[in-house]
Amino acid sequence: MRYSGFRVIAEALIGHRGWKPIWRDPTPQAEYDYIIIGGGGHGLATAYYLAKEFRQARIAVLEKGYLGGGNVGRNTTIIRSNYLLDGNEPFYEFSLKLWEGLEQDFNYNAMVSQRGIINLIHTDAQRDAFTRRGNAMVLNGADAEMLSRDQVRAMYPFLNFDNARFPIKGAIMQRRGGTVRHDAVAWGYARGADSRGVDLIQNCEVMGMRIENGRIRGVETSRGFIGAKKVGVAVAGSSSRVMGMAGMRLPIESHVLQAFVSEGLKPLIDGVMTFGAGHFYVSQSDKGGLVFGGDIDGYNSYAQRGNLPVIEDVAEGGMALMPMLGRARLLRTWGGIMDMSMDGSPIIDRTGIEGLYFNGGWCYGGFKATPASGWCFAHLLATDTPHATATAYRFDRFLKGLMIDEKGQGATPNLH
Amino acid sequence: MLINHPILGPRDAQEFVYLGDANLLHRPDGLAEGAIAAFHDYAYQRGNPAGEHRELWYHEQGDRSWLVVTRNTVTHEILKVELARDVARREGRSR
Amino acid sequence: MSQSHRIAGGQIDRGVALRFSFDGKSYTGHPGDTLASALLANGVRLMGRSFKYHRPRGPISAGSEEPNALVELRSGARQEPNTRATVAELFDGLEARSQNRWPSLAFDALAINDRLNSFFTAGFYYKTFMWPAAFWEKVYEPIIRRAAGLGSLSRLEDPDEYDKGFLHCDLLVIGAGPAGLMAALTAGRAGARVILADEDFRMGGRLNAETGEVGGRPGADWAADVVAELAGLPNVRLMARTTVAGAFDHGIFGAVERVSDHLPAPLPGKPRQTLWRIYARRSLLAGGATERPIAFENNDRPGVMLAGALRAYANRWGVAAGDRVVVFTNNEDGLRTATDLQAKGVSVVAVVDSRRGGPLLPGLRHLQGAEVVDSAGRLGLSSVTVRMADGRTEVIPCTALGVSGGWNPNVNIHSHHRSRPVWAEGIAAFAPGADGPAGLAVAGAAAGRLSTHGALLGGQAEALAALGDLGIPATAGDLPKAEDAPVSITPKWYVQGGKGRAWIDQQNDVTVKDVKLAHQENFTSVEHLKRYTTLGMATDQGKTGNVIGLAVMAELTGKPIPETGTTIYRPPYTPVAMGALAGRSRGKEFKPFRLTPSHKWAAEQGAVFVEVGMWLRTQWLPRAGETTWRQSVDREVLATRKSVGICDVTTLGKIDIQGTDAGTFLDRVYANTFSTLAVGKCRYGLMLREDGMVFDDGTTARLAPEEYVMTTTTANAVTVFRHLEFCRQCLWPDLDVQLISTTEAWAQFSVAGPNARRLLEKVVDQDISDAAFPYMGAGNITVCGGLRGRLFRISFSGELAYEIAVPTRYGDALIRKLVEAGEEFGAVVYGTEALGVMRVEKGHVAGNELNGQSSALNMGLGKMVSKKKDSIGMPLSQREGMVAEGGYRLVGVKPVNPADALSAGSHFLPEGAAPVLANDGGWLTSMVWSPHLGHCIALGYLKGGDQKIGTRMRAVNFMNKTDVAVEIVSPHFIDPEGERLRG
Amino acid sequence: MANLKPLTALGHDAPEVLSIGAVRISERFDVALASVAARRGKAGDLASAAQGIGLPLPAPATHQAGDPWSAFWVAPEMWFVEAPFASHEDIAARLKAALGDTTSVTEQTDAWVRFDIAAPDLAPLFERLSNLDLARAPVGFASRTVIEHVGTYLVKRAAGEVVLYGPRSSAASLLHVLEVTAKSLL
Repeated sequence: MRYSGFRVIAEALIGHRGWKPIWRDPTPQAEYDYIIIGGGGHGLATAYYLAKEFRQARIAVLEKGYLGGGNVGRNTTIIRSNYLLDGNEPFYEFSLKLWEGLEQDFNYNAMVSQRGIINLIHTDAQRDAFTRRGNAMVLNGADAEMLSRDQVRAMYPFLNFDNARFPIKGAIMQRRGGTVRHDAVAWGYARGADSRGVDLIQNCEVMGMRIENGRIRGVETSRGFIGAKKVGVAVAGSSSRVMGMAGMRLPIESHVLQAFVSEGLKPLIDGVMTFGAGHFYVSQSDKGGLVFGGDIDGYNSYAQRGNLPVIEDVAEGGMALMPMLGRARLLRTWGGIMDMSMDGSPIIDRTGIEGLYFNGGWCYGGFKATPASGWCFAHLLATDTPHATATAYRFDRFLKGLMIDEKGQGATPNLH
Repeated sequence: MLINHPILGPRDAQEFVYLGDANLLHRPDGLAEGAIAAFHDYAYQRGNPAGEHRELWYHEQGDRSWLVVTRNTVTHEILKVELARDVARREGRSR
Repeated sequence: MSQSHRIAGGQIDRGVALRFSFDGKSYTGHPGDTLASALLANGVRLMGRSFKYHRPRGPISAGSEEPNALVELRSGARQEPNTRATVAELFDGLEARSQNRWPSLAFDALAINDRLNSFFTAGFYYKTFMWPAAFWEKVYEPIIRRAAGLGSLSRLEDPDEYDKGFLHCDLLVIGAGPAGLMAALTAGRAGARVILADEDFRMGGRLNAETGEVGGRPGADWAADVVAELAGLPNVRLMARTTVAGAFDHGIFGAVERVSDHLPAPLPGKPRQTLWRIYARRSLLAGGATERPIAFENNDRPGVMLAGALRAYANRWGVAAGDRVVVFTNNEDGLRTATDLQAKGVSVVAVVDSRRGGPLLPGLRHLQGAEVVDSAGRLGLSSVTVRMADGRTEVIPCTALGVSGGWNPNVNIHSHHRSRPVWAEGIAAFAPGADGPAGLAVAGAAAGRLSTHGALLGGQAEALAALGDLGIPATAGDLPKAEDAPVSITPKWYVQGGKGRAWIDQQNDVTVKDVKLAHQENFTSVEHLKRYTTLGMATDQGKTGNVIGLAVMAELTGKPIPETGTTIYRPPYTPVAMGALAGRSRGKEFKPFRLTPSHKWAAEQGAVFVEVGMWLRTQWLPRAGETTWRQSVDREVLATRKSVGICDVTTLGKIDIQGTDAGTFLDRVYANTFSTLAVGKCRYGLMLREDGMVFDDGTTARLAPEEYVMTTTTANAVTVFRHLEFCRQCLWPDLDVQLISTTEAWAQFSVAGPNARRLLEKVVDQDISDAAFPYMGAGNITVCGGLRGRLFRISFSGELAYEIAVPTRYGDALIRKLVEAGEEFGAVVYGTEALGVMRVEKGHVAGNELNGQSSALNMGLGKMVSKKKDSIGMPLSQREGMVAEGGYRLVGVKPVNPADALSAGSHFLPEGAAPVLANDGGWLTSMVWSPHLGHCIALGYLKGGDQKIGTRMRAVNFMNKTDVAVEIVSPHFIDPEGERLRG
Repeated sequence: MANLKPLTALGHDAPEVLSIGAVRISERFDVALASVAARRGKAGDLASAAQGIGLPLPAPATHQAGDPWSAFWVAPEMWFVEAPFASHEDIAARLKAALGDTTSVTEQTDAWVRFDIAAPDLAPLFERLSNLDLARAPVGFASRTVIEHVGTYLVKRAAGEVVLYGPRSSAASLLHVLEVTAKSLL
């Protein structure tokens, strides 16, 4: 059924009796052309674009829990394409363009809201680096501009301009950056995929892969064996666990990233802001909560929960930047598992096993990448060739020395 | 978290710096045949288990010992802590 | 204003009157009151508005689970939004305002949302606001955002201080009700180190709100006696006003002590709050239980409360929330409210008991098998409609309704490690499950033992068990006698029938209808239910509502409640002020300062300082008459190149490396060779990461056969040391190498320029002629007649230069001495800007080039990586992608037209090429104005740059809209042959 | 001797002494410091050489006082040695001469600022500064610890007396933290 303001009004008048289930609960078929493992944002987007853009059929998404229960349901909702390196920027810009048309595309209001993102500058070296980045963004068709200290002050007069340990000297801004209602992204893709015949199968955990002479035949699940011609894995956070079933080791570590939300507050921060002298970034949701985060805890973890030092570190950054924050209250913390790759950039690639494809290593760039990740993975699955914006996301880049290392930290995942 | 330092007893993990998989002890020979492939495996590939994980922590705000900590990555329970130097020697590292 | 609803009794000090105001109107209360109890005492029921429908609301609870009575406390910079009136301790002069309403609490324009509620169902916004596309950001969302939020921040700096601390104990007891007190008493008497923490300002928990006896005395008195005894034990720490907010790994808890929130303002020097990190060998959760309501139509009016809260206001605070009270219960405990209020002379007009059978309450209109189906009253309850057992309905006028749907154990802390609670049929609630945090036990109501006796017994038993684990001998004292009433409950979650809305999550306005819609649309998992309807996402995190919501969903799906499950419990238990989490690390104290040995002298000279990591370094030293920084920097550069300049380089990392294998060690951690370095000489070293990228660089000197001193960049001093320890301990554990940092032990100054030697000859006691101390010489010297020091003949500026070091305490004296000795040469002291200018003129790489993304080859230093030996990073630096032709190479850049300015971060584009990725040639890493050359110069990474020397390109910067024709040149702008160095 | 005037780590001619309530904080300027590390496999030789000059080499996490040499453990087979500055300004040279090839010795005197902190009960102060369980630590306990982001060495010299070594460049920041924390106890 199509959603619209008129439908909402019409339903209101008949007591909302007409709303249909947003998706079916199909029982798995014996075989599919495509199985996507992982009903998070990337998996659902992949299925959606496979069906819609690449006109493929007989597609199933297998989710061990509930749809959208991965990092798409546990993030700080930021979208942006302010990347530096050639391997990344075109991809994230492609993603941002997809965000811009998303609601109309899948007829679901995910509240894509381009209120702008600024990265604050505190040193001349940072300004040089951000200038390089801004120019790289423009060369890639994205938008970027530098703001002076006064321009930042005009936007957010309540930041610590006068008593700061590391004074604010300006910012780089991407006006097209912003936030999206994260759960709605999963639901919108799921609804769009379901309505195109994709089987979304919840509570169906993949326990093993059936591989015969180098070719994938299907997957063993908690609901029995399901055959498939092609299997795409999109389970960031658990990539090593799932690919381990196919006997693969990955250039990935799983780390916990905590994020935070404050009690609901009257509007303070219109866009997204990152502090350049500490680990703190923040935006404000349409409900009024300040949504903020910082660094990963830094140790391998699958626990989906973090520890106190990072919470304190983030709060220190917040107070250093916004001295009013002391009287706001932290309402909830949460922790998601990140696929931290060895150069901080993702992988969308074939594997040594015919018919088995991999999508992961998103570090904490995963949410903003959702549309392009789905599109590019669908492209790879359907055509067996990488999408033009994702050609660099290969497994063998580490062997060849073609890392995409935005932060220049080398093979130390917890520093990316 | 608390790490039970073999010399100093329980110390807050905040005093430590985390490096990662303890396989990093086993640096290949850089002059050997196929060194690049060996180093690719050494520097980039990870077991990344959901469960027991042997990992390197450095007591930077302590006695500067590198430790090999065996920790469950699902529960965070720490099962064993040793001086990395002892482990390295035991596993054949020397000069 | 009279306290019209104040009745006898209660733990308040009636001898003292406290004045306070709410929405500008002043009232009085007493010490021991909360803001809510005092307002109720004054007959004020209306305290807030709900989030979505702006429904009038009063408190439903008397504790931290409160969803409705949220106010803005205090004013000015201390304004504190969303403060729960039910826990705000009253003080004289307290100011509070209602929030999320306009123009007034009694008349709120946005209450229109309530009339439009049939459109504003769960998730309606996902289905609309999509057309026309542009309208979402331009029209719809701005309106929504303006309406968003509850209270507001002042936008002013929080004037209060916050502190942090660390506590250690054998047993942490969370909650000071009967279970917690009994546990603390048992462990305290045994001599164990005990911390007893409670969020309330008065310990005792429910005992303060009940009339039942403990050990033959009123429970509150027993609690007071126990607290008094514990206070006398040196091994016990009592922490009232302290919320244990989270359970973290390995027995570490985060707790917030509200040191000053019960005062008008913190006392001088005192923090507002303190965050304690508690290290507990064992811990006990005795956090009690939270009562839940029963949902029925219009169950959200001010005056509708939890039965236990109604009772608490009467018993603890001497307040009758209403003069005509009805009680609605599905369990035995609810009846206590009726009997207690009746005993206090409050008129209880009916007890509506959804259960059938059982004994009737004497002297009360006890309606069994009946249900409250609706309520009336615009800004406060005026009557309820009751459906009797026989189906007939009756409207009963009343001003307060106490509802009890049963009690939910406060399992939160126990579930902070994601342990799922288990369903306990006997109390129709979730109780703590297995696999909670290691070392954490649960007792009392939190464990599902709802009687006072059960609490005392559990507290004692768990304390003994914990001490047993720790090997601390303890004995079970006599257990005081207390009620052990059975929990008789017949689950009822919501009242069937009726067309209207029955609230589950009162703050977020989630009703039974919304849950039904979620089910209809197949949002049936608890997580989907929560995320789609926002159930449990308000400031109370669903403490009273969640279980009802999932019970309704369970009923709709036909699954049992346990199978339906709960959402995830996460820290904090109740919201925590950000200030407490940040502590003192804010403003200028965000991070510590590091000051150089010449800081005092430079400050006297009026130097401009710049943050370099934690360091404050001299950026330049303006002289009288200089109006722009360029004037100062140009002067410093020119004077240095012409004569001599002095610069504090103490911030560079220095690592002392000793041992018989020191040379071998250095050969492995540096890409180039050091074992062959002669004693008394130094050499430039290039250090790679294992992935082949350049990690750090600096000069390393050999002071003795088995002693080297390594210099690192300022930025990498700590990480290089860490890396060296890794190599030493983990990779080559049997090399004889000892490491220690000496960065701060030596004050080190660079003395550079043609007259550097002549200046130093006036300071250094030894012969430092070119013959005696040649280029790249290094060694121990004495200074000014005997002070031990070190001298290194190295240059970052390209001039004849030395670095001289003395023990740090003499650094201030040395800079003064050098300046004085330099006067005859017109010596200058230069800062980091001039340093930067000279190193770019010389083509030395620094921070902007050492960006972690660049190899030795990229920097034009490929030849330094020896392939003859194995060293960190050498193997992977040889990967095809890193040695390929046409990669980035360091080049010099100068404008074709000397008048043109360059800017770092500009990208290279071929002349006439379109500004697209395909034409991107690289970028300018560092740019300076060279006073020496009289134009801008820059370094840059250019694809195939080594092949492009002498060609022309454009340096394009879209950020400042410049597009400059440039010539690609060698990065060595000055003295490429290095004659000056050897001069 | 050189005609150069030394400054304290806080940048003054004379050491700082503060009394805040019961807490007394004194900057110390008269202690020379050097690190002593056993060369590989020479721990035994070092021990005997040290014995020869009355240099204590205490067990991990402890400090041992002596005259003129005192020392505390900082890392496996590494100690910080203290001696009176007036008589031992050249502490490193003296130790190297005495200990020879068994040892790597490095001057540390001016790498650190030293504060002696005294109060009848130091627990309330230090439970706000350090995660060490000072109240239960025995006299002679020595450990590294972080105080408001500053890495320090803490030595419990007596029930009411703690010695703190902090990085010299952060002396002012460290003192500031000690000061405000002590004031918050008033």
